[in-house]
Amino acid sequence: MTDRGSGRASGIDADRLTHEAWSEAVREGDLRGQRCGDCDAVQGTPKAACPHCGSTALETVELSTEGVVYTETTVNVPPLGVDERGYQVAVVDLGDARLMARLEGERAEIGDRVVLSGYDEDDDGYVTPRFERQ
Amino acid sequence: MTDRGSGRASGIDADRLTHEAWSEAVREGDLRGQRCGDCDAVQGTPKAACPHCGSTALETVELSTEGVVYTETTVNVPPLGVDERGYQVAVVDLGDARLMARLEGERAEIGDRVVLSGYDEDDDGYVTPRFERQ
Amino acid sequence: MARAAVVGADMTRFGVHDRPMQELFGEAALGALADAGVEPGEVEALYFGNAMGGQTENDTHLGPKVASHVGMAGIPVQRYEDACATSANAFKNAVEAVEGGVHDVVLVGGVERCTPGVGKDTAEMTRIFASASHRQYEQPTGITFPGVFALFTKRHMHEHGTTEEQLAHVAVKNHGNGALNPKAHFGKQTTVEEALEGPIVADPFRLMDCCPFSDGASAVILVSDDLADSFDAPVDVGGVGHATDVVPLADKEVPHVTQAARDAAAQAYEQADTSAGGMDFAEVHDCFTGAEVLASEALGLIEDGQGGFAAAEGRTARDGEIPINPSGGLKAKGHPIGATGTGQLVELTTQLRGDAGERQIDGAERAVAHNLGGDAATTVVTVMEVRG
Amino acid sequence: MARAAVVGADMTRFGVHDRPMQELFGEAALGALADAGVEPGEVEALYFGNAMGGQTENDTHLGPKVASHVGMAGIPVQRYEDACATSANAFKNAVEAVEGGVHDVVLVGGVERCTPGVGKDTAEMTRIFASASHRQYEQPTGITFPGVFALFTKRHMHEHGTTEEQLAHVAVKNHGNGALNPKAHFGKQTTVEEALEGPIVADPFRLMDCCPFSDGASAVILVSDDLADSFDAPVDVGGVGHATDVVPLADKEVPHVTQAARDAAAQAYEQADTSAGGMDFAEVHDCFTGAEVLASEALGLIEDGQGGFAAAEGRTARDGEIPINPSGGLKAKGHPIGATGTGQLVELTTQLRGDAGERQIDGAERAVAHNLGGDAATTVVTVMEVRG
Ligand SMILES: [Zn+2]
Ligand SMILES: [Zn+2]
Repeated sequence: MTDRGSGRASGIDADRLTHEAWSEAVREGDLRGQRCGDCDAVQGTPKAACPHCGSTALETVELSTEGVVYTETTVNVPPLGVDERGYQVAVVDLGDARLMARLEGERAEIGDRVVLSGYDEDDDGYVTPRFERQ
Repeated sequence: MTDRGSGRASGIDADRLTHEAWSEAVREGDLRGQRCGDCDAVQGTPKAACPHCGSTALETVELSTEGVVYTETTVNVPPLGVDERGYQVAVVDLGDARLMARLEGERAEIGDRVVLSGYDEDDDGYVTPRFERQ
Repeated sequence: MARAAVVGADMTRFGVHDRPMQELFGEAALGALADAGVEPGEVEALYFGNAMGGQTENDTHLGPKVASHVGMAGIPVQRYEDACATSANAFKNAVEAVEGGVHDVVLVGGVERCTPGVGKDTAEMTRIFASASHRQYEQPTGITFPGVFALFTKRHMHEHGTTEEQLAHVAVKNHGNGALNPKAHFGKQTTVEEALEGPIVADPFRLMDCCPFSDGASAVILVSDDLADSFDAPVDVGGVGHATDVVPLADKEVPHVTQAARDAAAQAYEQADTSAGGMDFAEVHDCFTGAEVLASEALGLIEDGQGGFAAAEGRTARDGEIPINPSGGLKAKGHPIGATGTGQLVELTTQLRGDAGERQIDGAERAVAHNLGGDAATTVVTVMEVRG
Repeated sequence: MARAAVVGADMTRFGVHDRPMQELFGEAALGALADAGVEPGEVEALYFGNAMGGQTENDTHLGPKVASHVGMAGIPVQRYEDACATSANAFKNAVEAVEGGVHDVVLVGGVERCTPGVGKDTAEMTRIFASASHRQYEQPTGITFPGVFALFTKRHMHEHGTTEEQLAHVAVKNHGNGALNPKAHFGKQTTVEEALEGPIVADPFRLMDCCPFSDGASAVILVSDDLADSFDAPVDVGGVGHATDVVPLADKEVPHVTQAARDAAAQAYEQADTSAGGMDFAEVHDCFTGAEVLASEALGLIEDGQGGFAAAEGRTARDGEIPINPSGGLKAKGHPIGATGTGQLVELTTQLRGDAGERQIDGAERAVAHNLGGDAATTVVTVMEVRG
């Protein structure tokens, strides 16, 4: 049993990738993920434990900023808060992990090579990577 | 087993008091409730069955438009959508049943006699009775 | 032995209703009670589903509100929200409670209002539906729910050669079935040509690939296996599987296999001591035509990769080898989110009793329902069968 | 024999946090797992509570999102919403599942973000909280949640002579307790004079009569009675009662008796083969000072009508005859809605293990938690005890 009287936040690991650190990296043009020390799976977004094996031994890793389109769609009926239509959203395969992101510029198909080209920020300040065809 | 192939809405009783009919009455200065044919309890707002005994034998009844304050409060921190503060909300005892309502005019205390004096309507068009001191 | 049995079932018409949620739920609940011959006072607990009443109408804590409305104030009531799998999850928990002896007679159901009557336009409702996507890692891309299933479906098309025309066949089939269902949102047939001419919502989905925004409610009365024989027309619950998957979807191993559905189906078939081959028909979660294709494969009803071809060839038609969505499905019957899961079970009950009228699947003795939530990260699969 | 046992418990500090909900929940869940010595992969199901993520942050279907975050994707996950009784209701369902043999090891917990970090101001949050009131028959009056409990409390004052000064004593006691709780939202003591000088929110409640808007998460690991002995510090769940009451509140027979609490308490005491007199302390749902007065009576801890007098006389102080809210309660510990119910159970676990440090109730062997939702129309009462 852990020492609960200390007020120590036992579920927090100071080194573990957080949404804040992930977002800061996106703003700086970098992509961060997590590699599981037990099953070796890599995730593109931060978690407290590996979703595949449950291990908490997660190492923060740098992800490639280049990849290929795994799947994509063009959204013509946007949600409130998005003031455009006909924008492309994709799942990009970065090799180790995948990420959902906006695609900008020339329309990309499944299998096309894309590269990180910036980021978008929504009304609440949440960021998402933006890719373009290579 | 009922005849389910007919598309008949078996849960609807055409005579049963609805929110629409209750609201229409409030707009016209009347108060409608329901008396249970089994346990005799009277409710101030429409239901499909008696909350006390489960009977579906509910008769629509006219409620008195006069009553006494059962309890009350003055709300100083209003929700979004209410553009005033310091308004009084009460539970009014009409004899057979009770109703939550706004109180207007001179402040009323528990036990004070009040009479229906109008109604309020919110942003979504829902109405609520308004009472004042007799 | 059954895990539990459904002895009463009813639903409102799915479509556009201008009544408060408790009145919609009341219609379905009182109908299910009347169907079972059960009084409100005999019900021991309510397992209730509503997905988005807080967002659409500032209406939460609906459990006691609807229980009071239908004469059941006092009993334990719990509200579930698991996106579009909301009321199937309520049902699963109810089955466990009845099987475990916690309760003998319970009411399970759900209600939702999604049409403009709640005062929200398409953009607002699209944002509310998107709330099931990951707030930090998906919503900021502007993804919508048609978009999520478009991502799955485009990959499936890429890997298996599924075509837009095949997707249109799913819509045509389901509208044809819905036209025979008096409770369906849409009563009109459509054609492949018409479907392929609609405006694109999120490619490859056109308007006719997408289910509508619907209002409605559904309810079933669930009793223990021991009690079931004392009712007129019990239908057995053979198995209920429930599994989840990783969110966000980019972290799923192969998103379009919808692994949670495969896991939940395996559980349900095993509990019912059956397999996909033993199903006489299926109600699946066709929020989009592509979702039906994926579901038909995940449930093992159609070979992997062949879901689109099967639809186009009529293998999933009402007179095909494995009828899918004889009710019209979400596509034509409608999709009032929190009412959809138990709505599927109303159809299974009706069909397995032989009461489905024009859309009856002749001789149906065993069927499966598949209700998913979000990007299929919640899936509940239920096997029901004629009581032996 | 216990119905189940808690073998791990943890919570974030309740207060202001600027992290997404899954990270808050992750802190509590991983803390509870570590406390129990259980790996994420050993957990068989998640019973999860969140009340208003859809309304505050457009974030729903949180069950699989938080499960994925804590390494549990795949397992069955269900989200509960029953207003402020959200995670106690999740706990009740978890106890039934574990007792019924559906699962042996489950995670139960909740999370909420209510502070301005979610981007909503006081008026918006006040409206969101009011969503638990009846949409058609209460919200149009402009009633708020302080207003709902003010209505109950004013009637109680009228009938029993309860005073504003007595209410202030509840706040003073709970702030004093919270000052000894490192996880509490407020760490500062207050005085009766200070409390009586605060601005009126809804009379008779002043600012210090009202709990704060808090962010936070809490979680417990629940295992079957059979398994409990293989853990270091199990605490038994003797009983969990759950009852509802009529909504809207005007249709309740005597609103301020909070009948659902009386019914739920009777169930919990009976299951645990005990009574109010057997309790060594209580954590009750003091969303407002008046609510603690009503709860102390409904649970049978204080004679009807005497709740205010008892607080003023110190009978409910940490060194009184029946300590109430040694954690600081919602008033001082904080009230992140969906985390509050299991947060109370974290306090019961900590106290019954003798690990509560400065605020420890000496020799506590049995305690009761009372978590209500809405206008008390949902109430869950839990009795926990040192494992025999
Ligand atoms: Zn791993
Ligand atoms: Zn009655």
